[in-house]
Amino acid sequence: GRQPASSPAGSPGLVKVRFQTDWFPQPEHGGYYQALAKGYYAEEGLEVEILPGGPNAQVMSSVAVGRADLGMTNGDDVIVAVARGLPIKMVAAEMQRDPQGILFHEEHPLRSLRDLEGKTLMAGAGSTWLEVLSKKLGIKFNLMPLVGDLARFMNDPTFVQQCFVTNEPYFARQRGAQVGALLIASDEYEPYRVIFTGRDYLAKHPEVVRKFVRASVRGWIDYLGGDPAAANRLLAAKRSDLPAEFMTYSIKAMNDYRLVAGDPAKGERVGLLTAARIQKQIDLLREIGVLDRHVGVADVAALEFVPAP
Amino acid sequence: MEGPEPIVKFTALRKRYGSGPVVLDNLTLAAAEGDFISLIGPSGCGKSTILKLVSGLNPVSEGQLAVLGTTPRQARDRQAFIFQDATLLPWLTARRNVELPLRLRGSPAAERRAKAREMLALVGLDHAQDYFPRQLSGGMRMRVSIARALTLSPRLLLLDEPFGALDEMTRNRLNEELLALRERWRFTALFVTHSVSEAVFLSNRIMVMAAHPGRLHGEVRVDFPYPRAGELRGRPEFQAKVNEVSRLLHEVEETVSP
Amino acid sequence: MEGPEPIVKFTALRKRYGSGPVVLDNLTLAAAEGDFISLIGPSGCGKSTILKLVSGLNPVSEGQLAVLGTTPRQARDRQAFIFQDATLLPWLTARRNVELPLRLRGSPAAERRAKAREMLALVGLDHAQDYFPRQLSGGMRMRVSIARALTLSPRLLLLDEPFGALDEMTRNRLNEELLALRERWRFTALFVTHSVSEAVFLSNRIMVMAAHPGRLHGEVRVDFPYPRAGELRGRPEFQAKVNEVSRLLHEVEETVSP
Amino acid sequence: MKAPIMKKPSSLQLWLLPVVSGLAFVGLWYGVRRWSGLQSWILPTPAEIIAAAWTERARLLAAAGNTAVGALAGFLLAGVLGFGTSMLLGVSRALRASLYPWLLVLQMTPVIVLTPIIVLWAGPGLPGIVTVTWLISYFPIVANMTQGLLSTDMNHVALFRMANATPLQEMLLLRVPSAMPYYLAGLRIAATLAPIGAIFGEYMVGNSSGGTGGLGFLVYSYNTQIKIPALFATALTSCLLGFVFVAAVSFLNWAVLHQWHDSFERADH
Amino acid sequence: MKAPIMKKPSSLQLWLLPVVSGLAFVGLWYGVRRWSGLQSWILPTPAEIIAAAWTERARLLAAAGNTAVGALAGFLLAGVLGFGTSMLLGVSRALRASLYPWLLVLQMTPVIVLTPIIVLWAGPGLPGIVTVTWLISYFPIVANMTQGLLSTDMNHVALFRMANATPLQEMLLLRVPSAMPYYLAGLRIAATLAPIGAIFGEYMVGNSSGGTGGLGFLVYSYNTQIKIPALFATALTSCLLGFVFVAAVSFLNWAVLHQWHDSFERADH
Ligand SMILES: Nc1ncnc2c1ncn2[C@@H]1O[C@H](COP(=O)(O)OP(=O)(O)OP(=O)(O)O)[C@@H](O)[C@H]1O
Ligand SMILES: Nc1ncnc2c1ncn2[C@@H]1O[C@H](COP(=O)(O)OP(=O)(O)OP(=O)(O)O)[C@@H](O)[C@H]1O
Ligand SMILES: [Mg+2]
Ligand SMILES: [Mg+2]
Repeated sequence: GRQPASSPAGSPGLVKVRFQTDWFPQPEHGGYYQALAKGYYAEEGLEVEILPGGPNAQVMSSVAVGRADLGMTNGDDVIVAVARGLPIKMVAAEMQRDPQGILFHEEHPLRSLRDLEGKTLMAGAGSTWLEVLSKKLGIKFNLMPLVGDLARFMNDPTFVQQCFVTNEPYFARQRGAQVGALLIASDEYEPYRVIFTGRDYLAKHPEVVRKFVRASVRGWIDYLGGDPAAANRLLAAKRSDLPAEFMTYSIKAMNDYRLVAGDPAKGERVGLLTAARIQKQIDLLREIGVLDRHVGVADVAALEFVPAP
Repeated sequence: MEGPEPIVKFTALRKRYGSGPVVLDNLTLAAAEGDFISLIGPSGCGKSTILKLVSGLNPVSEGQLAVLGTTPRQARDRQAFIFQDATLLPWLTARRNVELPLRLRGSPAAERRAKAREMLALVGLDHAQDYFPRQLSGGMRMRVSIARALTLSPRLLLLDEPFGALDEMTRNRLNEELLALRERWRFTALFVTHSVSEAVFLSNRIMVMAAHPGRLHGEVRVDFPYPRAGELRGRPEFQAKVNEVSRLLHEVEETVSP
Repeated sequence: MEGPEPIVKFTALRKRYGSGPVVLDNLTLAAAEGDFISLIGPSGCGKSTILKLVSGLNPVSEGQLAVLGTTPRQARDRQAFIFQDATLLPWLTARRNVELPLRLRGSPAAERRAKAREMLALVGLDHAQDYFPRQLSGGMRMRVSIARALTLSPRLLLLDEPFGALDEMTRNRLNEELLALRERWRFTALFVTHSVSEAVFLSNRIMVMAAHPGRLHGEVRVDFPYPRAGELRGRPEFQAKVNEVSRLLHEVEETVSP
Repeated sequence: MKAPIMKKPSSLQLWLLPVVSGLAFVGLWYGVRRWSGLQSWILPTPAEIIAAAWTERARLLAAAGNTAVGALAGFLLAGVLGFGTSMLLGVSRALRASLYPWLLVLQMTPVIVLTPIIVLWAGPGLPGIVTVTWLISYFPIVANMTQGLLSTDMNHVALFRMANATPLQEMLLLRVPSAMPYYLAGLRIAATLAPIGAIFGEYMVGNSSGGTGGLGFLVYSYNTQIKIPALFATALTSCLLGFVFVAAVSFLNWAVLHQWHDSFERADH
Repeated sequence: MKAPIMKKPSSLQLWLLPVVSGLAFVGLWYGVRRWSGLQSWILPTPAEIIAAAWTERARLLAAAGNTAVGALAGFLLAGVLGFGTSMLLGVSRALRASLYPWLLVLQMTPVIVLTPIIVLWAGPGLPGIVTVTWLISYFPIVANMTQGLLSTDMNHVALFRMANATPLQEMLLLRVPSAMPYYLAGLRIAATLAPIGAIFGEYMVGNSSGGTGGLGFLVYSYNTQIKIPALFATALTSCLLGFVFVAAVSFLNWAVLHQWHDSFERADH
């Protein structure tokens, strides 16, 4: 059964919005939970329900067929999906930089992506960034499917595997391993994580989208810069297996890697999507051959919802 | 229709299983209403096969066969078959095995039960009602099978050595019961047996068969009037008939035996 | 050892299946070397059970039973059992079914084959060697089963109505073959039958049994010397013995029948 | 001389034997740990697993409850639909020829391909999990039961044909009872598949709504948190859940067959 | 009047029927697409799938080849070991009581928990894939064959006991042949499980140098790349692979049983 999220549930006059996350509730969704907990959505007149995801969450198709109103995912995925015909558009950046990284043991450090040459990497087959590695950067490596376990990593100091820099390193260190994580995003490849919605929904409810984005950005700024306790309480209630220190670690990692806010020196800020960067991503994807047909920035993104600084 | 239609009518019939040898050759035979015909002959001469053809369980290869004025299969609801093996369902008790044909006809449970009791008593198995087949002796299983076939009071009864596994007393008693039933509902019977005296006691016609290929060798008519009583067996005319049939059988078998 | 040890010795034996009724009560019986003992009695009186006890297929409930000087199970390698059902393996042809006991003893293939041919010829089935059981008639199946049991020339032969499904000629011929084999290798036999004349022809001792519970009612000794020939059946002494056994049987059954 | 009393395992022995073999198994386990040099995060010792199970008992229990619901629903669905489908397949050769290939296609399509459709049509969470469990445990039942329905003794079929039984009666009163040993063997396979099917389903289409997912969620969670003893404790819980299913099927097997089937014949020696 | 000639489907009809039902199925498919409003990225049409299969034929073929190797090896392993294990279980009640529970544990432990051990002991890539395939297809064979071995006709057992057959002879010459219908039903289940087992194995423990994995790799990669028609084409390939396995088992079934088993009795009416 789908129950409305906590907070001002059932209040009259609020517009219901269903937001699909890509994974089980975790600090990488903290901004939304903060907005929910602090009532930022309610202030905008929205009653937001955050739908938990999981493996195979089907975020994009859920939004495309209207099971959810908005969703979050990797920016590349949206571009590819639009090229395959899914009627969706990104409307804001959740993170300026994707938190995906590569986890390694300090004994066998990985200083740049080029160090992957000749190694066996455990990662999700078919991910765009792997194509970038092999086709754009010309790195040769052996691929092993990502199942979600860290046991093999722990057992083998030469092992490298895909991770979220906000996530796995914490647990590996807890077990006493000296590990580092290399962010995949680089100057050559810098995908956003984005909030997106269905084209129909966008056309019918632009104001709802605008309000949702505005409140979410507010939530993110507050979560990372202010007191995250409100969101963390909500997260802990949804998931009993998240230790408090872990959430602290995740928040710190998001700040340290400047995942959400980006680099102010480059003019990046929370939520910002720029046509230039999207275009660059499209070009890159076309170059490595994962786009079936031509798409332009306007096809994949609606930039007008990003709140002004 | 001119004259009474025969109950079973074979015309120049031939049977082979698949592409095997001819099992029955040139069989022509008509059973009239009320006939009690015994089939007797060496093992493997095709007696069971004849019953399977009449029942429609096996198709005729050549020639024609009419049963109760129609095809064997359409005549099934007025036939009952007692197989050479007891063919009891192992998951049903004796009583429920006997009830089966009634159950298949949709009779109410109480009626079924009463009838099954009656038939089991007839074959002397009132005490074994609730036994499962694997708890019964060979002869008891066969008697359950007989009880089952008789529940439906069929017009045409096909019996494949029903009494072969029984002791003489039980056998004689069941022979007499069978004739008593015949008085009650006047069935026609095709009866396979290896016992010449049983054949003589029960039938009005005895078909002696030869093997390789199976065929009719000769017929003996037995004219003792029905109803017949057990004392018939002691009469010299009876013994004379038995000798006549035995002689025919010896003729048949002499030609086969090495 | 003083005096020849009996081949089979029952002492005050009682049998019930699980917690069911007593099936055999107070059975005491000794079979000497070379005895050909027939068991005869109403259906369900425990004849098959006796053979199962002797073979060790079923345990004794009370009392004692020695076979060939040892336990039933240990005596198995010198026994053969012809079951009331043919019990052929459906995935083997007639010939390979007959070969089975030899195969289980590890005889070489050629020898097995020759022996199987010989035994199949004995039961008149040379032509049906390569048939699967489902292609055989009821009597043919039983004959395969007989052939199978005889391949091993056992010292003790347990026969449960082996000839019940056969026509008289075949039956008589196999009776004579059986006695001929007995001359050759002098087995001891426990033989269940419903045919009094068969019992008289084959045995030197006939046990007449009563039912509910199964027990020995009386014994008839048959002193015609072995070897016996077919013409014995026509002799008046033979008929006298048949009548004697039949009388006993009638006594037994009268007490049971309703 | 007495008739031999055979040495058969007594029922006490039948209870003891798995315990003894279990002890041997645990010993082997410790041996492997000792001699292979495997570490706790690859193969924890039984003691570590038990300890973890105890620490995590509350979550394990709650998760097992959730998984049990999905597994049970999927299993029952498979049991009932498998039964029905097999009857359709058993009743007519034409239906068999028409349907069987498509059942095979359904069985042989990797679940991951169907995931979006399942999520869309059945919905994520429990409905999807039940669907996946059903998909996984359905076919073994159909395959077995159909073989069973076709293996009916032809003599019995002849009996029914003679009694002019309708095809439905032949099915219900003859083929179905005689196929029970096959059906029950299929159910037993399905019983072992249902819990892991539900866990797999949670993995594929589950979500953690309500904060306490099923065992599949715990597998994921313990895995990324490298709580390997707890992971094995989850597997143990899944096995225990499976044993409940198997025990239920074994009981059904006994209830249906013991009176008449040869697999329950006490070989009296 | 002639004895009735029954209307049974001819063998031509038996070939045509799946085709006809297939056409009906495809029609239904287009209908669903049309009326449900599903789009190509959820449920592609058969035409789109075929087109994708054609475009991707080179990769599909290569991947199918890889997967076939793993599936076949795992299947054969399961067939042989399942046979052997069942004989062990069938031969003695004590062994059954000791081993069966642990077999169940093996079957009911989620593969994901064992993945690290499998990779460590069997090695990643083909050996691991074969192990996973084996794990998945092994138990249905054991469960069926064991039930079959226990279902032997007690009269036949009595025959063997009388002939003083050794337990081994009773097993090989009696129980095994009479359990063949059960074994073959188990093999048929395993045949459908082997290809998806191998795909799952590639998912869990495969490795692929330079992007030439098996179908499991393609499934993953098409799925993340949202190439849904190609994903369905991969599923189709997996089904076709499975059909080869099933056809092989059906042939074996025919070869072993047709001469004597009632499931091949031509009901002559
Ligand atoms: N396995 C069993 N379980 C329970 N009762 C049994 C079992 N086998 C036989 N009986 C019972 O034991 C009694 C004797 O059976 P048995 O088979 O020895 O008779 P029989 O003399 O051979 O009869 P028949 O001439 O009909 O073959 C019968 O009443 C039967 O119901
Ligand atoms: N299903 C079958 N397939 C092939 N041949 C068969 C089949 N059934 C019977 N036969 C053959 O047909 C012949 C006649 O068999 P049938 O069963 O009619 O004999 P029968 O006269 O009843 O013999 P019995 O007295 O031994 O029962 C036999 O030679 C047998 O081998
Ligand atoms: Mg016959
Ligand atoms: Mg008997």
